[in-house]
Amino acid sequence: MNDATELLLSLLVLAGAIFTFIGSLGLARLGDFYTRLHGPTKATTLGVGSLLIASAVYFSVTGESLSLHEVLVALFLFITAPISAHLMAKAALHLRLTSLTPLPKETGSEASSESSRNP
Amino acid sequence: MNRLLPHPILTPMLALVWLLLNNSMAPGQIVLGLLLGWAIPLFTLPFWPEQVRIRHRRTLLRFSGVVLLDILLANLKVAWLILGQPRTLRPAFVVVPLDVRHELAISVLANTICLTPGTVSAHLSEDRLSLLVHALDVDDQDELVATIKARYEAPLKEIFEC
Amino acid sequence: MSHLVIAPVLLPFLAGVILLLLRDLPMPSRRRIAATAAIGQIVLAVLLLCAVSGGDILVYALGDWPAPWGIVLVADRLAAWMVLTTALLALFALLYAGSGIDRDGRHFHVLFQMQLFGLSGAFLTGDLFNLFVFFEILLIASYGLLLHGGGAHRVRAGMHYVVLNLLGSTLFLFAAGLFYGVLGTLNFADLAVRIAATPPENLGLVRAAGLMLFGVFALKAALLPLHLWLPAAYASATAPVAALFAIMTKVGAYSILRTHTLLFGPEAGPLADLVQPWLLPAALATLAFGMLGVLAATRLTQQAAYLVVASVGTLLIAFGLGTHDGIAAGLYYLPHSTFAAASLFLLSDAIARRRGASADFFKTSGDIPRAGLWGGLFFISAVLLAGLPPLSGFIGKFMILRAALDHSALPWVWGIVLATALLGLIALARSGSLLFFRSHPDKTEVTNRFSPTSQELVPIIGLLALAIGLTIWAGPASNFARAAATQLLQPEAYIAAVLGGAR
Amino acid sequence: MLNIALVIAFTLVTTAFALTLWRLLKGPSAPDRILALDTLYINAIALLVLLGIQLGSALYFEAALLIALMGFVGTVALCKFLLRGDIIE
Amino acid sequence: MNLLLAILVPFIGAPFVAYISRRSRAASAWAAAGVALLSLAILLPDLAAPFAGETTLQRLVWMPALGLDLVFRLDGLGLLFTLMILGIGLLVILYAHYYLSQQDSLGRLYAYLLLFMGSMLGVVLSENLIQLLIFWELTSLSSFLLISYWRTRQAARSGARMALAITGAGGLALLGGFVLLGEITGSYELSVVLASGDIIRAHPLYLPALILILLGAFTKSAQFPFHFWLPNAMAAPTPVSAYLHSATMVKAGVFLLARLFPALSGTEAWTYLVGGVGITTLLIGAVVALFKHDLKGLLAYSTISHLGLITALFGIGTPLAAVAGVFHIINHAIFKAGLFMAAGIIDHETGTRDMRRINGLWKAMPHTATLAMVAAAAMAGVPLFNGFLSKEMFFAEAAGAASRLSFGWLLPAAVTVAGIFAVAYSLRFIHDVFFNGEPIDLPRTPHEPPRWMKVPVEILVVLCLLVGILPSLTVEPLLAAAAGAVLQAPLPEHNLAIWHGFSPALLMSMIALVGGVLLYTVRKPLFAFHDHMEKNLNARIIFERVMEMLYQLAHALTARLDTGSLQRQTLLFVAAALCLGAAGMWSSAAPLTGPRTLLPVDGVSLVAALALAAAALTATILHRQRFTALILAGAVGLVVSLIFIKFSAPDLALTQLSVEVVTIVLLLLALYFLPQQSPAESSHSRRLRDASLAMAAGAGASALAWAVLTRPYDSISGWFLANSVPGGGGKNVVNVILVDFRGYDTFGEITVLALAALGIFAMLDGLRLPAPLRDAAGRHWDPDTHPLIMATFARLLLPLALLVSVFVLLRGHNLPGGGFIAGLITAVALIMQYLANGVAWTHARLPAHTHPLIAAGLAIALVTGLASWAFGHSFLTSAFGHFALPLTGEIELASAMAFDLGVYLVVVGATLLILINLGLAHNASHAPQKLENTP
Amino acid sequence: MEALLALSIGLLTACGVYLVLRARSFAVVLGLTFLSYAVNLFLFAMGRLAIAQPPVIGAAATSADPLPQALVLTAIVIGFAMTAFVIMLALKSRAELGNDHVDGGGEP
Ligand code: NA
Ligand code: NA
Repeated sequence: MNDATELLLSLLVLAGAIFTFIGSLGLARLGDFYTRLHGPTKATTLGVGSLLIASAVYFSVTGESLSLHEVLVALFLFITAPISAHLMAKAALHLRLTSLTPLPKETGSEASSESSRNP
Repeated sequence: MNRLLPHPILTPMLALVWLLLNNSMAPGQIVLGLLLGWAIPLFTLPFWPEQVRIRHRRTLLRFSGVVLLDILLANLKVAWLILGQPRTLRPAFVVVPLDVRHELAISVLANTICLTPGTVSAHLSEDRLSLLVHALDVDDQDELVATIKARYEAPLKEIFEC
Repeated sequence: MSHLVIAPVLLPFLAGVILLLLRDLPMPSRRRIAATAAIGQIVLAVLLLCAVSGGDILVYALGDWPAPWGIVLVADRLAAWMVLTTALLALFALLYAGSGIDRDGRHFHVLFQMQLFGLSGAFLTGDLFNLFVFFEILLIASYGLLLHGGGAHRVRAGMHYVVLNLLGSTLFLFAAGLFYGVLGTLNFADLAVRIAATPPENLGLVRAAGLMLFGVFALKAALLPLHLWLPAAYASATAPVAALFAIMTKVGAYSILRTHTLLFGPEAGPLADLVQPWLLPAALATLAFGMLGVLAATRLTQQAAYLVVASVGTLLIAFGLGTHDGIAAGLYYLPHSTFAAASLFLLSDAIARRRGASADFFKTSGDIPRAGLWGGLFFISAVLLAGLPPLSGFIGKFMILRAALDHSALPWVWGIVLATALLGLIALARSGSLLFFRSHPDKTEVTNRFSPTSQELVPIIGLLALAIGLTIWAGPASNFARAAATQLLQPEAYIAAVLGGAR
Repeated sequence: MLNIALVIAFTLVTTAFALTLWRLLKGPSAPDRILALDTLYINAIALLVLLGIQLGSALYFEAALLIALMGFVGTVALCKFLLRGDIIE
Repeated sequence: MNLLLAILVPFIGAPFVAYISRRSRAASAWAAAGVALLSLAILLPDLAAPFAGETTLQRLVWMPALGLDLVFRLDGLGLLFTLMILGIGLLVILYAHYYLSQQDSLGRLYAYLLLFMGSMLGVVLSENLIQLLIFWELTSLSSFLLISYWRTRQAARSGARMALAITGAGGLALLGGFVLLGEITGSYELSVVLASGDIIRAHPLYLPALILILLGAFTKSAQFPFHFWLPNAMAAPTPVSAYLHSATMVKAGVFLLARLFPALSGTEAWTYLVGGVGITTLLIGAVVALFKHDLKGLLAYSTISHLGLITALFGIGTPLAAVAGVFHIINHAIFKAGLFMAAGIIDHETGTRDMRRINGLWKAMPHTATLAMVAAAAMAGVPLFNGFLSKEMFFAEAAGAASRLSFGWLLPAAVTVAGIFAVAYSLRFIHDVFFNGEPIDLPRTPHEPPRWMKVPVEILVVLCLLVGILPSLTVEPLLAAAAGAVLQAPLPEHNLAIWHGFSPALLMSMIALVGGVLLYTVRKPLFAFHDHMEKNLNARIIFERVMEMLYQLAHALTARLDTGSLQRQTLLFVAAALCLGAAGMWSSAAPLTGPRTLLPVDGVSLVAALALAAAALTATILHRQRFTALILAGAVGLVVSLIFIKFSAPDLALTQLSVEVVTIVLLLLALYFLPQQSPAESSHSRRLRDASLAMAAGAGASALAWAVLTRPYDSISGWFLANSVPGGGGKNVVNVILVDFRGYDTFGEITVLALAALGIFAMLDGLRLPAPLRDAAGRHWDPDTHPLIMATFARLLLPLALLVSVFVLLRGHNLPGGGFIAGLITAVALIMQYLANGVAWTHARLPAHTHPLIAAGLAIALVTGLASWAFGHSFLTSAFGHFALPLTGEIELASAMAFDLGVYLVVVGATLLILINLGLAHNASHAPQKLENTP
Repeated sequence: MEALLALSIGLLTACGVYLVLRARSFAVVLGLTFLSYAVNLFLFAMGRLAIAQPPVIGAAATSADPLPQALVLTAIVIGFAMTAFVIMLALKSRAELGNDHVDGGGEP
């Protein structure tokens, strides 16, 4: 492993860790659920993404062959994290969690009737 | 397409994923990957009600690039906002009227919004005509809507619907 | 290596899988498959018993991996005795289920065969963790069987049974883990060798592991005060299931006996006779309180369930004496109490069906059709369970009383065994007179007038015949029990058979 | 250099883990806790990747992959419960 | 083996007689009599020997190792009893045929009677004591059936149960006594026991054994204070009473005294116990008998009294007393059977047994009256009747013993008083029934009974007279043989003459006769006194009260113990586990901490541990908010997985992660139908108690874990590491253990999973639960059933996830993974489809049944295991090899992989089976609402 | 590190025991889950602790004890089956008894 690689790795690792940290910091710090939601779903995607790239680089350099399977984890995360975020926001709206900004008018859930129970 | 090879795109994609998983380009793995890439779609055929047609591959690539860039920027921006004064944040719910109708296009749009600058798609209206977006810090709501429509919706419409 | 050792384990499994595959077959065909398997199981069990009766200890190394690393099955006299008892019981419980009870829910026959799989596996295994696994098999099957037919009572009892057994399994894992953590092995024979050589600093841990394991087995065996799950569970199960469950407590008793003689036998040095101080008092209390329950019962199934508790007490008193004669007495008593309790469960179902709204509750009602027949069967079964002469229950108690002669707890053993026998006699006489002696000579309340069917009579009479057979052939049976006890008290042979030249 | 980076990274991610835990415990709403659990999964992936690099072992990859998949399903199920009660209607 | 055969004949005959009674009553009677006669005929060849003082022994090997063979013994005593049992039995059979009314089943009575007869024969013909006891208890059981013959009558039921309880209790005591006797002498066989009298009497166990045996004898013979069952047994039909209470059942007790006389008698304990109880019983029985208005009641108490007399004779203990005892056994049997039968005739003809209503029957039935009067005179001990002879011998022995004992004078005094009462009640039986004015309000008009009904009585009365007048010509040989067998020694000088000259005995007899007549004349005021006493001192009422108390006690104790509360059972179990573990640890003086080198703590681990602790504790504290607790439990599961990873167990981590999610999904599915919050039910103190116990349990688990973790150990695991590749063909040792070295565990494990699924399937069958319309806060559910975005991407993820699961399955043998994890990934991928698209949608796209999947999985595992049989190996023996294929190159195939495939299929099948059926239950729950809301 | 794990096991045991002593089926199920975590960790700990030594041949110079891992794996699977069963039983019990009290009594 040459110095340049090590520097790159170090930077990637640090960047990843910092973004991961910031995401959780937002989760802890921000004022309402809706703003808190932004922290982890974004910052950590990039955070873990950077770490995964670091891992791929590391094992490609140290191992006997190219290591790209980390891409898969990232792919998974990039597909799933937004869905999670969307559903959590949807749930929060449904529960009408208090927000720093005025909540939008009915999103449909309150107006619904029993007939909407049908699967 | 046909019954033997229902998803011609999926097969090589899955074979590729297989090789990624195994971190190997051994011929045996390639054969096995192709085999699985052929077999798994056969089994999952019923789960894919309609064919996915991707018309403009170049647009797709460009769109992907834009999104990746935006993710990077968004993260920086959000990081900055989180590290700053939470009280100065100007969160808002914004309604984005939708032009796209294709289910997959709407889904990808919503996902993209979630992945990028300080926005989360919070609710898709029942008629699927508008998307409620929560933004972390908004100057101008209209500008945000316009950006989303231009930067993400338009290419998606092109990719999936034209 | 003879596959005979594993055959009684695999046959019910095979039958279970076949029944699962062919689950759409009409019920009569499924019954035939199940019954064929049960008969085959008896044949295998008899062959196994013959193979070990000379004193040979058969060892079957699964996967050809030698002990102590691989899992071994060990068939000695005790294991074969248990397998045969189970197989005989199972056939008759199964036949009774064929009277239509197997239609009350789904997968009865699959669960039944798998229950046998679990039981045989538990009796034959020579590995502590594998014993855990087979405990779980027989438990999960028993959960399904217990809930067979549904209904509020069954579900409530099932909930208690399941939760307590899950706690029991947790404790089992703690104990098994502790054994491995301290002694570094799981094979019974190897454990025995290592326990005997436990360094002083580890004595406390091994003792704790042994006692915790005893706690698990005590729960399964329904030893006071861990017996409370039993009456409700057995009383609410359908008759064939309750009958089959008559062997379930014996699994606990078997395990206590096995670990007590093999792991903590006389050679275990400072760890010898680990559970003895706990076992005998608890067993005496179990018998006493079990028999009080028999006296307090308000219906026949409940009474039968408490009789199971009492019989566990009696059985464990015998084992708790720890002597050759005590163990022999217990081993003779074990199949007797199993068959007798099972017959009473079946009988109470048959009687309840004929008493309309009164069911099996102890209140006089109209005459039941063929009261003489049912009363006669009840009489025999009561004689068996009360331990009255001339049947096997008496012989078992006689052997226990004799075995206790040289024991310091003689007054306690005699006092409680004899006093509870009287209580049992009083209670059963009362039950019989309330169930069969009508209060009014007119025959008004009779609702179900159906005549006895062979599906009911064959299993009941069959089980009673087994117990009577134990009486008539008490000589050979008790000789076998004595031989088994002799074998158990000489664990060196077991250890040598399992470990051979490996260590 | 990489070692120092790793130490810092571990510290940061561990702190992130602790912060997330704090949110998990504090709530106050159910979505908050779901979000915290989801983030905890992400943090765990980060930890695993770091551990893999630190130990030079690729054996942690599958765990990371599985956490990504399982964490998602868990979060979805929890949200669906809040929305609909019946999660597989 | 004719002795055994003779005993078995009645047992075998019983069901036959019962069966034949359906044809005709007469046939049944003939058959019963035939059985008794057959039994007698079988014994015929051996009947002569006892008269020559020979003992016939016949042995059938049963349980020789326990000293328990079936050995039969015919000696003089046995012969005497055999003749009484069969002879009087025959008369009773004849009598019963006429006595029993048409609606009562004669066959049933005969069947019970024969069972009883066989049991009695067994008692008197047993050489082995345990065998004797077996028949002894059988007499209790069969007499229970006889006494409760009239099942609809409350008195019959309670009388039978009382008799069974008392005699059964005695039987158990007797068992104890016999076992002790066997312990003392080393044998249960009479030949040995009777020859070991001196050893027995000198043994420290003599007294316990004696007491236990006497308890058996006294209860059976209705000795004070166990006498009260006998009058209550009078609820039986009179033929039964005539049989049980003259010659058989109650005589079993005195038979035992006679049988064991040489072994046990001759000590002070014997004399005072047996003699004292006998005299007391003699007195009490005689006194009470006089006051019974019930004809059978009078006879019952007189029986008690006479049994007391016989007991007292054996208690006196001299050889001559023993001879007298045997003689009175004979005499009492004869006259008492006759009296019972006479009473039965009276009852039969008048419809009542109340002597206050029965009067002046002499006119209506003079023949019967004559017979009854002769028998009663024998009972009173009037000269020329048989009772006189043995009673005279008794009076003589009592008078003789007076000088040998302290307070000995009490003996003749008590005996005389008893004699007075005996004369008085006998007189009452004659006078109050056959004379004493006109009958009062009888249910029937009395006249003589059928001719043949009187024949048995006539035979007995003739015997009374023959024995009474010509004793040495009639009874002497039998008596000599029997008494000789009792004494096991030469007979003492005895003279069965009517006239012995003037002696104290004669004086006592005279006093008794005169006193008795006088007493009878002043009976009326005494009756009033007695009636008052009886209300307060009725043994039956006391007995039933005691029984009631026993039931109450049993109920109370059982209810107190078994409250039906799971929490209580859990508490007991946890406490027991704690006690056992603590007891084990405490007994060792070694320090808890061992010498092993420990790993340093790092920050990540510390935070993870904190996270675990915080999440677990919070979940516990907030457990009543179920959803919150569930989320926190998810966090705990995650940290547990991380611990597995940290400490080098990737397989475990993968498994834990997958299981965790499926569990959460299942819990959520359940939570939908359950309340969202638990009510606060337990009190503060209860929570404190539970928390203390929980902390103790936690401390225990920690201590054990710590103790082990800090100790070095020597385990078998090195072998697995060394043999994994060469022996199992896999590099992932954990997987090789799972599918190969300990594949049998896995075989069981997948069975558990399959059975859980099947059990759940059976349980959910037809389950319907009310689906809540709103959430816990009262909000309606979100109308968007399947959010589009999730639905879309879930489909996209399915092939990916399946690919991953195949990946995990195939690599398992060499790297972390395997069938179980792969199966769970597949299951989770499908669960995701359920979550995103719903049950109906997903169902339509999956195979309709998952049972075949499970069955196939189990079958594959089984077949893989069995395949090795074909190669001469054990079940589950694995094989592996490397194969070169075109294109792919060399690949490794192991039979263990097939096993892993079985595991995979079971996991997928089981998980899906659970989910699909739960989904169906959900749908079923929604269905009614659908109907409601359809306009 | 050993102390940390021992304490964690103890804590999980304590939480599990406390929860199984509650009156409602849900708490009991949760308690059983915790107990199952605790006992799995305990069983695992019986192989002692080793960092970066997964029992995969060739992965590291020395190896953690593989046997407890295999045992725990079996225990996890069995525990999963049992938990699934008891969860469904809780549902069944709710349906049959009308409430979720473990004794079937109490308010719905
Ligand atoms: Na009169
Ligand atoms: Na194998």
